[in-house]
Amino acid sequence: MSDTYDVIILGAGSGGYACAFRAAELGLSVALVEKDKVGGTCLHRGCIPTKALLHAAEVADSAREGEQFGVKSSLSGIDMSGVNSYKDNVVARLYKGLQGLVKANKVTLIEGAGKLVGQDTVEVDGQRYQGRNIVLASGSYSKTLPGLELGGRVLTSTEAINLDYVPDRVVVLGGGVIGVEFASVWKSFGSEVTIVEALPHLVPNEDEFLSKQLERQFRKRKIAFKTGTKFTGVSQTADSVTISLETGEQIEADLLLVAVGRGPNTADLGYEENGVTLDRGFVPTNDRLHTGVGNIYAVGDIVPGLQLAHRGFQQGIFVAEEIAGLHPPVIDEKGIPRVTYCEPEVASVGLTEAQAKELYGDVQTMTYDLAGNGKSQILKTAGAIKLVKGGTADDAPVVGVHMIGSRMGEQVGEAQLIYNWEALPADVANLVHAHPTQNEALGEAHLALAGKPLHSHS
Amino acid sequence: MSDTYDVIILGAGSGGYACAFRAAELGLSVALVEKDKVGGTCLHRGCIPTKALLHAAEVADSAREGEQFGVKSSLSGIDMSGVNSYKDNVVARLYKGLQGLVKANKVTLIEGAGKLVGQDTVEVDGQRYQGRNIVLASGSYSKTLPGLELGGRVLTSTEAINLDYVPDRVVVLGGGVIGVEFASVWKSFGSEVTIVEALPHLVPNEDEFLSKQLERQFRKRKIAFKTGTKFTGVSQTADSVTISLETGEQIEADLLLVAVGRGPNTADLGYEENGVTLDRGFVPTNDRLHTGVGNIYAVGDIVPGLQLAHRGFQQGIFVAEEIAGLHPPVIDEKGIPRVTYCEPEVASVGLTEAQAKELYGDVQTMTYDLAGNGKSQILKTAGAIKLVKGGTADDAPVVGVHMIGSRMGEQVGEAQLIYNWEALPADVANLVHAHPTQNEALGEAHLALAGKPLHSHS
Amino acid sequence: QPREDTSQGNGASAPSTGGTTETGSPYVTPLVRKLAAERGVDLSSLTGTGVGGRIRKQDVVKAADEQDAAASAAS
Ligand SMILES: Cc1cc2nc3c(=O)[nH]c(=O)nc-3n(C[C@H](O)[C@H](O)[C@H](O)COP(=O)(O)OP(=O)(O)OC[C@H]3O[C@@H](n4cnc5c(N)ncnc54)[C@H](O)[C@@H]3O)c2cc1C
Ligand SMILES: Cc1cc2nc3c(=O)[nH]c(=O)nc-3n(C[C@H](O)[C@H](O)[C@H](O)COP(=O)(O)OP(=O)(O)OC[C@H]3O[C@@H](n4cnc5c(N)ncnc54)[C@H](O)[C@@H]3O)c2cc1C
Repeated sequence: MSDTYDVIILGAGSGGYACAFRAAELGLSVALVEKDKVGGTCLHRGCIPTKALLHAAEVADSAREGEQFGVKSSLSGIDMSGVNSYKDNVVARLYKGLQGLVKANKVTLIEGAGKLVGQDTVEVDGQRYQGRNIVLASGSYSKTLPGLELGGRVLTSTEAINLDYVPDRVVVLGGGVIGVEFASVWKSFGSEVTIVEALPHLVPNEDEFLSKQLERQFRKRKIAFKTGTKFTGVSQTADSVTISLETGEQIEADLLLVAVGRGPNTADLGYEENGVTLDRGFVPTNDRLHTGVGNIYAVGDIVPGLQLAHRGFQQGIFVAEEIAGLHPPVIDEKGIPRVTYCEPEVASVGLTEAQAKELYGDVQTMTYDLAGNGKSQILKTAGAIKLVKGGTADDAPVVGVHMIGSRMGEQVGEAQLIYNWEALPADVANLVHAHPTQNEALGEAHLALAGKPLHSHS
Repeated sequence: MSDTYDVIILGAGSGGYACAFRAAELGLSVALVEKDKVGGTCLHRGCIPTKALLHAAEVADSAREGEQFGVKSSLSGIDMSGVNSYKDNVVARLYKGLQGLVKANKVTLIEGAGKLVGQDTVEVDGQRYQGRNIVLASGSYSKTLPGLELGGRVLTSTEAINLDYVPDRVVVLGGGVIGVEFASVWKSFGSEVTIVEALPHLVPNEDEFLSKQLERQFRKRKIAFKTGTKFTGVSQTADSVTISLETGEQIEADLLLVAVGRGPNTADLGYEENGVTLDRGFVPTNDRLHTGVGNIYAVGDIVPGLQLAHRGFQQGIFVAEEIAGLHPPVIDEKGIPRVTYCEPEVASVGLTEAQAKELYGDVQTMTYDLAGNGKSQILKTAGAIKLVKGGTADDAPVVGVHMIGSRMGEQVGEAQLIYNWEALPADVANLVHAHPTQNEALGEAHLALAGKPLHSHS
Repeated sequence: QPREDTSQGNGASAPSTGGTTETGSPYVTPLVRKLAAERGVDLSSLTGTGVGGRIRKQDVVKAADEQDAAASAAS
């Protein structure tokens, strides 16, 4: 009968909708099941709202510090209802665009909570739909720690993006991407911020060089952080929340943000009942994103690995092309760019120095300090670029690009091409970059690594 | 005797010093002759000071418009002495770094005005130096028009970068790169600005698409411009300057900035006397930058073509490697990135659509509007990316990338790799870009051009 | 321009609708493609050693060297 589709996708977040659009472009009939709003975490509770907050933070910093540029600017405060309406408008406009794309692509949107009830069957509100292929894309939620109950003054990013006031004192539990982004926003808005991180460094997944640089800059910004420190408990009253650390120390604050990672949304969705293996809740797949069961694929945050929107896009597109028989090339997870949008921004692609050493033995690295970069001086930002070469020979490619500095996240696209296209330092060095840009620093780093430094001491 | 060098370079601007450093790295003995300051136009009177002014302008705009982001910021004025000391500090710091590099590279700096007195001889203050190779790098100066005398209220960029006040009303003669950059600064600082341009468009060397977009945005910013309009005369009093146009119209202002291009510094330097051909003052070379005379090369603004600092760097490095016998690959002038740093920024690399049509006949183009790009929405900037493919076949490479929008100049490095490495749209499209960045827009444009649009209507 | 619904399809196996021009062609990067063109190597004759079987520079260089060696041996 009618309710059979080439592809049924469970969840319309970044992974799900990208898969839907690409499948539709390839002529497949597509049903996209969503219980909340198309766009998922990223658009409504993640990437977009946080980056709007971070931009408001940048505007605030800029106004506060205008005098050093000769600009008589001043900042009298943050109007959170204004910030929120700006943010909500950005989200609303993009949401509208996305809904338009669902229609334009002739994707059938099924609104409601779906459940896998067979290897090729999804049930939504009692109605069953057959899919020649099924794509699981149910995404993730903010985790907490055992014994740490959410509610009241203890919140996750989901609540934090909609705060209607600026807290005086806030503790951020977790110094990963989401934690440092919120810490950065609140500091710029005027809060006293303390980050507590159990691992030895902030942004612990990055090359240690970046972690240390970020720590130095957070210190300068007077964002407090306690790394290598475990939290032991929390208690709250009507007026405040108190966080206890294993050191015996206690920190009192208005709010505690729990940013200790995101868990997969895979419980009670019929996955295991239909043969899909779960590993600590995640859905492991082969490198073609197949779950090993029937024609069931998985994409996005439920697949172990980086939890990033554009990874979801890329995986969604991959699966659509795979289903359509295009045999797309396998995705190199290391080739997916990573950006942390705090001030200063942190961005990387490829291998850290430690990972490269494991793979290649001896490696060559090159650090280019933004002190030598005219545009960064103009912006008054500190930072650096570190390159990692996969070996020491002249014909060894660049296998890692690690960057920190205001706005440096925007450089990650060029770095992505360099890593994924296995460029040699000389391939990049031959192309002298535009002066005076921050982009030029990436060129200079490659000039130096190719043995022909221009604006750097060799 | 002793005063013989492998290379003598006349002029220590971008082209000259880059050549000097690279030659020294390659083990050659190098003398660098400079009558003013190492760094030349770009560092002391060009790229760097103007970009500092443009950043102060950005800070001012941001403070003025903070409210739309919920930030209670305000702007009470521009303190030009503060702006100038910020700018001068940036220049001073970079100048110090550059002087350090001259020393570290063991380049002999000869201070004074040099003159070619033989095909292998340069004279400075009566002293003669022999060079096995000579590199002409004497740079350029601000031109004016016949009958348009500089002085008083009529200035060039050289004076304009050091103004100690913000003019109430200013006319900019010339809508090229330098003209629109100053127009942008002054508008942000509060002046009433009118641009007069004889050609039909602002930034007339860019793809017409960018010119039209810039005109639309300047209109929104209330920067007045009269394109396709010739100026006929100017007169000044103690209080004002009056500019007459061929239309009969007259514009009164506090200042007139003459930004009608830069002429080569080649008069009275002994070039012609020693056999170097000049073409309207420029030094034509072959594609290996050789002048056709002896071992004399030329680099930078005196060589016909783009007048850009990084072109000077690239040419300087090229000539050093050529002299050292490394046979570097010929520079593709079209592969040199071009950025105009006004608000919004304009950036491009490769061929315009018109140029591509001439070369390839039918071409395919793709325009991606920044309205679909989350980060651009967050920044509240309008703009677009236009791609030009060299033909219509699937395996035709991207031969032109044209961009406009706040901060879009920083995207030109990735575009530079795409053009110079002859990437196909699909090569870029396979690598989904970081979300949510402006960089992502470049990825999306390639997704669309490869026939697999993600966040755009196909 | 989304195409017509093709849901009559072909059962459980992967549908073959849509553009299939890429099918079977090896995955190469622009730099590899340029290198192969410069050295006269036919990319479809190579087996890649990179991630997911992609052809790397090293594969092209090796093939080109072997090609050159064969050519000089033959002459
Ligand atoms: C605060 C924050 C900031 C972030 N910032 C960034 C960033 O800057 N850049 C970046 O790349 N990534 C960022 N991320 C991560 C990014 O949001 C995720 O990687 C991305 O959303 C994952 O996409 P997904 O499709 O896997 O899942 P989701 O976006 O979580 O979407 C899953 C969808 O499935 C729906 N769903 C779940 N179960 C069912 C069901 N049973 N029936 C129907 N529908 C269902 C959900 O309602 C949801 O809409 C951020 C995340 C957070 C929380
Ligand atoms: C306002 C302005 C803004 C600009 N912005 C940018 C920008 O953002 N990006 C960009 O890429 N380009 C920009 N440019 C262009 C850039 O400055 C030039 O392309 C670059 O400086 C050219 O380098 P050059 O080495 O050829 O010459 P120059 O930098 O002009 O250097 C020539 C040097 O030679 C010296 N010299 C001349 N004659 C003699 C002699 N007889 N003896 C000894 N020394 C001598 C001069 O004193 C000078 O130091 C800008 C230019 C201006 C004017």
